[in-house]
Amino acid sequence: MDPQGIKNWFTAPMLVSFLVFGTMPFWIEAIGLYQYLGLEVMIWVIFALAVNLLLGYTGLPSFGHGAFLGIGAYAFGLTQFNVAANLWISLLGAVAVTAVLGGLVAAFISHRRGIYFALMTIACAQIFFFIASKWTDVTGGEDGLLNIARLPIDLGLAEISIKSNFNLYYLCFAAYVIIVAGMWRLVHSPFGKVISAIKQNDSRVAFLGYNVWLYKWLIFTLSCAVSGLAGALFAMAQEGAYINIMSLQWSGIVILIVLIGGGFISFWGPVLGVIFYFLARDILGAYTEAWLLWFGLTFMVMVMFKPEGLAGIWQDGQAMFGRRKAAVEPCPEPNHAGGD
Amino acid sequence: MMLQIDNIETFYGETQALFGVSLEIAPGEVVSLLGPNGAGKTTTLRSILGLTPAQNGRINFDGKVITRAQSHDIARAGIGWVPDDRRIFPTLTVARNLAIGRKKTRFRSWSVKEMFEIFTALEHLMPRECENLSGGEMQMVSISRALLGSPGLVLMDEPSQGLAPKIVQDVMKTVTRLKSEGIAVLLVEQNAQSALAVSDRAYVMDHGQVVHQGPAAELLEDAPMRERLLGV
Amino acid sequence: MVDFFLGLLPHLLNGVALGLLFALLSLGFMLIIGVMEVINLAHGSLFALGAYFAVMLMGQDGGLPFAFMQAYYDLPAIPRYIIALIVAPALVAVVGMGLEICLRRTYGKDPLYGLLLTFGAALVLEEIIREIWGPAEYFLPLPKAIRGGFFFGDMIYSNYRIFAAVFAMAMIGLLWAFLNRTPYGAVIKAGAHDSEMVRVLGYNLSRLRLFVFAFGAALAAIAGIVMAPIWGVRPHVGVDAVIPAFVVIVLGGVGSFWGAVSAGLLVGMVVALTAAFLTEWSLLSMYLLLLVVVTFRSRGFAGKASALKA
Amino acid sequence: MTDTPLLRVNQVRKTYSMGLLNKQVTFDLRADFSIEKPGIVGVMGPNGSGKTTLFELITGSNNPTEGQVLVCGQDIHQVRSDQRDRLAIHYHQSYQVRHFRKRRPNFMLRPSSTDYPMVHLFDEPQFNTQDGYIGFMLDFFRRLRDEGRLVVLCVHPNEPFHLQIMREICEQYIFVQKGRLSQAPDFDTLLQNPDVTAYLGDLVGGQAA
Amino acid sequence: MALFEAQHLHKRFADQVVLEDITLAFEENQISGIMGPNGAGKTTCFNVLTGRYKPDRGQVRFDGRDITGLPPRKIARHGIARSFQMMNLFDEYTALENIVLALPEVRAKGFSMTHDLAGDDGAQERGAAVLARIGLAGREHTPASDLSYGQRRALEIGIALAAEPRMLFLDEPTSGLGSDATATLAALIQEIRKSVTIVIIEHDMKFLFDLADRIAVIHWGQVIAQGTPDTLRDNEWVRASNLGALA
Amino acid sequence: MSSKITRRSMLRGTALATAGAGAAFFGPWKQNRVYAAASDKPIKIGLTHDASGQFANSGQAEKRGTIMAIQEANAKGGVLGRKVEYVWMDTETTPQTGTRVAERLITRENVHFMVGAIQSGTANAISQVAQKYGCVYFNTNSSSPTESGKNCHRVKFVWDGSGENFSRAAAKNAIDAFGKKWMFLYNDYVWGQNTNAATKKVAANYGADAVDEVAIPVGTRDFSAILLKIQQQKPDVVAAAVGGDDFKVMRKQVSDMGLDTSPAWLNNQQDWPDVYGLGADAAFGVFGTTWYHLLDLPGVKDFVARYQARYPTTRISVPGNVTYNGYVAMRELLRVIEETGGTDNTKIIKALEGRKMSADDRMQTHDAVIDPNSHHVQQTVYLARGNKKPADKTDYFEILTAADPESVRASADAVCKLESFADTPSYDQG
Repeated sequence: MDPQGIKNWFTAPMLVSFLVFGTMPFWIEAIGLYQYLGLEVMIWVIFALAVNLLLGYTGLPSFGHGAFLGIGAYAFGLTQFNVAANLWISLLGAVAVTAVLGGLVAAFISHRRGIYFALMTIACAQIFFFIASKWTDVTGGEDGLLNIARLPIDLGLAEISIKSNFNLYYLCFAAYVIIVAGMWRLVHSPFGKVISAIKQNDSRVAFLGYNVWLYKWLIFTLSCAVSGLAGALFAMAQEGAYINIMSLQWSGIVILIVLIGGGFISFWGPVLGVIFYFLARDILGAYTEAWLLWFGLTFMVMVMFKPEGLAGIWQDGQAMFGRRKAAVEPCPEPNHAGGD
Repeated sequence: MMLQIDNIETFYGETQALFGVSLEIAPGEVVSLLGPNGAGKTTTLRSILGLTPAQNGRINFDGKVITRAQSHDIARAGIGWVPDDRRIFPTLTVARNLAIGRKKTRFRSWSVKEMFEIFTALEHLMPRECENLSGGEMQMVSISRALLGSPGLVLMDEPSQGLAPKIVQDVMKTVTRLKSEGIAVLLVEQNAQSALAVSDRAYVMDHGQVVHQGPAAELLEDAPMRERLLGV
Repeated sequence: MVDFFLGLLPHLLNGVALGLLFALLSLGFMLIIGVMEVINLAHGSLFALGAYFAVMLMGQDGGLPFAFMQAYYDLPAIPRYIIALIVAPALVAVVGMGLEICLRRTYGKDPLYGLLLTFGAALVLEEIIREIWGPAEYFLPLPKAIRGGFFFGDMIYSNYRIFAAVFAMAMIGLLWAFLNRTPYGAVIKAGAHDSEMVRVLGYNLSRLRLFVFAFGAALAAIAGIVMAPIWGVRPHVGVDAVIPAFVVIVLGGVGSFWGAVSAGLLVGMVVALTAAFLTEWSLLSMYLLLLVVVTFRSRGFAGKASALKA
Repeated sequence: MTDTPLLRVNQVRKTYSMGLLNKQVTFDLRADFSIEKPGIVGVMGPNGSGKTTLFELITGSNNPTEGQVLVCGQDIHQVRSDQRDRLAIHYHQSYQVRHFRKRRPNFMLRPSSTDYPMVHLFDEPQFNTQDGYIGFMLDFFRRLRDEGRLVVLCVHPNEPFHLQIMREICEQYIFVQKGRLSQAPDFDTLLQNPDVTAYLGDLVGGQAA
Repeated sequence: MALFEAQHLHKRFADQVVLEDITLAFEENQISGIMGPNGAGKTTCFNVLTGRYKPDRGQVRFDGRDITGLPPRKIARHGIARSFQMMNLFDEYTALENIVLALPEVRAKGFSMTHDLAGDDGAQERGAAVLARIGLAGREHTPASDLSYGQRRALEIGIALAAEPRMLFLDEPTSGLGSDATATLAALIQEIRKSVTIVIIEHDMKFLFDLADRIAVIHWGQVIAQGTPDTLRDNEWVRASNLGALA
Repeated sequence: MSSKITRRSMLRGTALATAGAGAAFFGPWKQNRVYAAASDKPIKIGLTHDASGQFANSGQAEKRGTIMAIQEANAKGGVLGRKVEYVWMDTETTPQTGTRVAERLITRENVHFMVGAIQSGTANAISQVAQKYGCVYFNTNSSSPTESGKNCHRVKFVWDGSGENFSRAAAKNAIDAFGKKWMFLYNDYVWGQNTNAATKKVAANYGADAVDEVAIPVGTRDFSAILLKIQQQKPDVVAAAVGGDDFKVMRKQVSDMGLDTSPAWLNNQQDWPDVYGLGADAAFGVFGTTWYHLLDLPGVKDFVARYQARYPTTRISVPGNVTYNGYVAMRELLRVIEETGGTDNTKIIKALEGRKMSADDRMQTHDAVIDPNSHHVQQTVYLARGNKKPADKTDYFEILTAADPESVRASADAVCKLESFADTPSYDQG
């Protein structure tokens, strides 16, 4: 690949994120946190990126995306138990099942947007939630699907165990690298431009000859598939699949996370949001039981005064120090300054 | 001056509708605002009322700048509105519609009884739900509602539309009466002749600009000019 | 067959009581959508808050820690219940006003922002409840007169259900009279129909909105108090309340008073009957209903165009 | 179709009343006329006299208390409600649209016998002299007539030229006053009616001069 | 045969008939106008012609093919483009991105998730050419939201043009423009008419009478008159109106 | 709708039993990974009690028990001369949080042991993590038959009676007293399902006739439809396996409607925090329990007095079975540490397996033993019912019988297959 090509695939913020996340297990304990937390952060970053693909890029508020995280987790466990105890097959199973169910839901709701879209996703997610909680024979009901194994990474000749949180983290990190690079590519590809155009003005896109419904369907399904991957990783991290993450509450919290981070205006918003949320939970949470209350209030203040979130504050800061984006161009973000 | 508009520019979203409109009305003066469909007459009224505030320019009413004021404050300062589509609340009775419009300002206040005198048909309509009124009946309610708000300036948008000739004459008489009470009227009309007949001065708008202004009598009498500007 | 229908009777009564309560709940929700075009996802939290305030005003262990209140707690249950029915909604109305002031920044923007803000508010209110009252379930103590059950024929009927149904009916009637027979109601209706004209008639729209939001919140609180003995009082009871409200509005149409009442009855009936015959799936029925309703009914409302439009 | 009149309003009566127990008739419209041939009919009358109600009865959006309306021989109230405008169509101003409850579901009713409206009712079309559309409108009315349809034109003449238009284009006139109809074959006959002169007020003076 | 024909279109919304038996024909390489007072059904007619609404009855034919009731994207793919009355730009995108997205070649790659649009020199060049044609050379990288109103109107037309249509529908292109900008726009339309058949909805009669080869007047959801500007102007009321006076 | 919608995932404030010692929430300065000076290093116990969700109340009740045991041990000079510290984190009654809490307690807080559970799902999640690291975990109050059956673990010890124990104690009695027409209600999750299955089996053995079976979704708040069903079916006995807040609400509605005496109710188990505060008449029907604060046995009065001295302002003024289970479990853990002379997991587990505990020591009627094959404590199960003549306002229960452990032994425990010691990592935080 020529240097220009490489530059198209990787950007400075992306490399910074690789550096930070790539070394995290080596310093996370030094700052008083623990490996499992890093693991959860990594998984939730992937999930939040998937959610933002809908919310931030396509303007489709999915208020029930937690359901797909859960479906991924269950599917991972069930494939492992019933099909083959192989990491790759189980991951594939999780992604495929989530994509199929996501595609089904998307077929129902892709002609909607705004509030109705949000409500349809809530309804669908609740239905999945109840099915998961009722279908005890398959999902383990309220107790969850237990004893999901962290299957070894099968490289044909060698096998790498991911039983330790440290090793599993690097599997998640690898997934993150692939997802981030792929998603960055995606949002700058024609497809990404079209979905973002749909967010800005879907009827115009239709009159340009694009099949809006199909694009919405595809991006929803894609987002679900990535959520399913995150769910599979989560199932491994937890060594179980539990119904709780499918609840409305968690679906809502991930929206909060994405928005506080600044998913509306930046690719990196969800990443910032997840870090903010998990740090706040572990640090603030130690000092006040009411930390979620403060988090919720922060969210309200953000919606009122700075819907662009942390990324928006960051951009304002940059603007204040006179670094207009025209000057240096390391990060051709979907920069919507002045758009909203 | 009762109302003084200086060079206002108004936008709907990003669409510019007024390109520097200026006009003025003295107390007790009746002014016609004429022009074809889409010329910006209604927008001018909406800008005065603060519903679509002017982005540039200045509007002065009764000695106060109201360019950016809230609509309800503008209304309380004494501007009444008779919108072209009547805007009667259909699920309320006529009596309630009128009651909602009542308020006190520093200008003359009107009683419901006086309304009955102007529109004799109004009295027996009082208990009716407005949904079931005919167009003309709605127009009477709309005008009465505006007057009950004790305005010093009434903005009338097509008041004669849908009214029987007799009632149009009543309306025009009311306009004359308002004038005699020192109340100013800005009259937007399609029926230029009847409007001009009661007006002191007239403005003609086109394409969001004032293209002519002058005494109403001049327009009424100068047939070629009238024909050129108004087609009649 | 006759037995079957006789057996059905109490379930139907159940459905009616539930339905009337849903209607009461959704009328407040509708008022807010009608006047300010906001889907208030915090409506359920206001509902919960109403129930908690009532618990506080009814029972000693309801969270009022003030010793000087002892004299108040010595009052018989009925006056305390009546006080709770008045004071709790008033307190919730104040909370509603606070929320409306926050919402002002979202007016005129994409309705999604209002949705997100009220969503955040729902979370915050729930947390506040949890902080003050803790996570456990509370029970609203009731005066003896409206507790217990009685037998009619072979079946048992709950006194409270009948009280709730009658009370909800009375509230709906009062609300109707307020909206249709008083000048305040007329301004609200006018504002819901044409807020621009109302402004031009000299009404301060901000103040009207504030009042309507407070009023809607108080209605949510009343519904919460009456629903409390049926649903229990716990921090996240609000989620259970806001979904039926939405279903009712979508079914009945924004701005249609009797539409909301009849839709409320329908939803109540569906919930009661699924609980009777498909107990395991009773909690799901609401969401299935929402899905079906939104799929087939979202366009062509009975009522006016609004933020609900897709 | 030669024998069937284009429009037959047969002993139609519409009353509105108020009060639940002690019913009082607040409005009473009676109409009985028929128009055999295509043409342009001018309708005038004071506000609230019943013109709009008459139009609603003819287009089938409002139900008569008594009597029936036949358009091209078909009872319009027996036609599917979504096809009534295939017989008679009402062009009203948006603020005048009133909603009526449907009495019977469509599957119990008959389809319309024609595919395009035979009776066109224009309720107060805006005659704005400044943009010149009037000319096209008048031509259009004539064209409809020439295509064999009936045009009913309701105008409040507020300017002398309105009267001119009515006189020029209409072939017969109906005047509605307090729920009663009177017909006139031409404009001058119409002006004989004292109610009409009262209705027109000052305008008629100008006209006579 | 005319390039675009609509026959006996009917459309109703709920209880209301909005289009009643509309028959229109637009000849190739002509500018056709549709005019009518507010609320006459012009925009509904436009929406039916361009596929946003499906007519209840009637037929729309383009270049001999029946395109009745096709969804907008399919109609667009037949080579019919439209602009919007309310400007429908992609505000977060630059002028060039707005145009590039409309290029048929980009549309063909729409599902590509790996292709790099910014690095596609061919598309960028063609987009820049369209921008130059509508007088926006040099503004390639300005976000659409930062353009002036007149420039945005031009970009609106540019997006439609970029699709390389055979037929272009313009919905009230002059709305919100002052007289200078209107003149610029008229010049632009005169320029592009060389390569594309144009239909314009307008209530600015003067604008339309100057540009159009044929005009249809729509009122009450029907075509109440049509003809060349000269024949229409022949009407005594038109002559008496200020249009007649100004024209 | 579901009470599983939980939320707060938090370290609820770590408290240290040792006075004055600052807790380490964050920052590298408190990390102590050097185990060399083991002799004076405090013994750290992770408490996994619920503070929110369906079982928040019970979680707090058992926390009072475990902390009481720790404080009593510290008052006597600690264990092996070392102070006993605890770190408590809220598990929110959700498995997901349970996992994270366990991970954090083990890897970040470096606890020696973990204690605390109410809901079987959360207990499972914790025990999986515990098993992965080899950390000994006491399930104090989850009475799902699966806990010591299908989902048993080498590191997990189950201290409460299981639903099956309670069913066995109650079923025979109920058939003889009330009749054979039975209706079954159960909470629709693992504890409810398994307990119900066990009850049904036992009842069927004694000749009961099941007329209907109703699964109640977790989080149900409106029981009227179910009560109407009961009224229609007219069973002699309703066997209910409904837990937590659901049970509380149901009981309230049952007594409001006057259905609490006829039919007879068989409520499997009534946890003290679920009844307390509702008055004696809310404890209707027949049910099992492991302990009652008015048992006429040695040590009970003293225990109650110590509890009241330690928690004078608590809403629940006397200890109940949940607090009791937490207390005795923690006390036993500390004793075993003392006996084995260290915190090595293998030694501790071996000392616990088959361990006998005397009746007097446990304030119960019969001796108890920890089954070495299922790690389930086999103990006395009392059959109780609502007290018609309460001695004081805490006297809700009337104890009917005291079944010895063998007679109520759960068949579900036979399913248990413990991991071998080889498969259990050795775990000793020093």
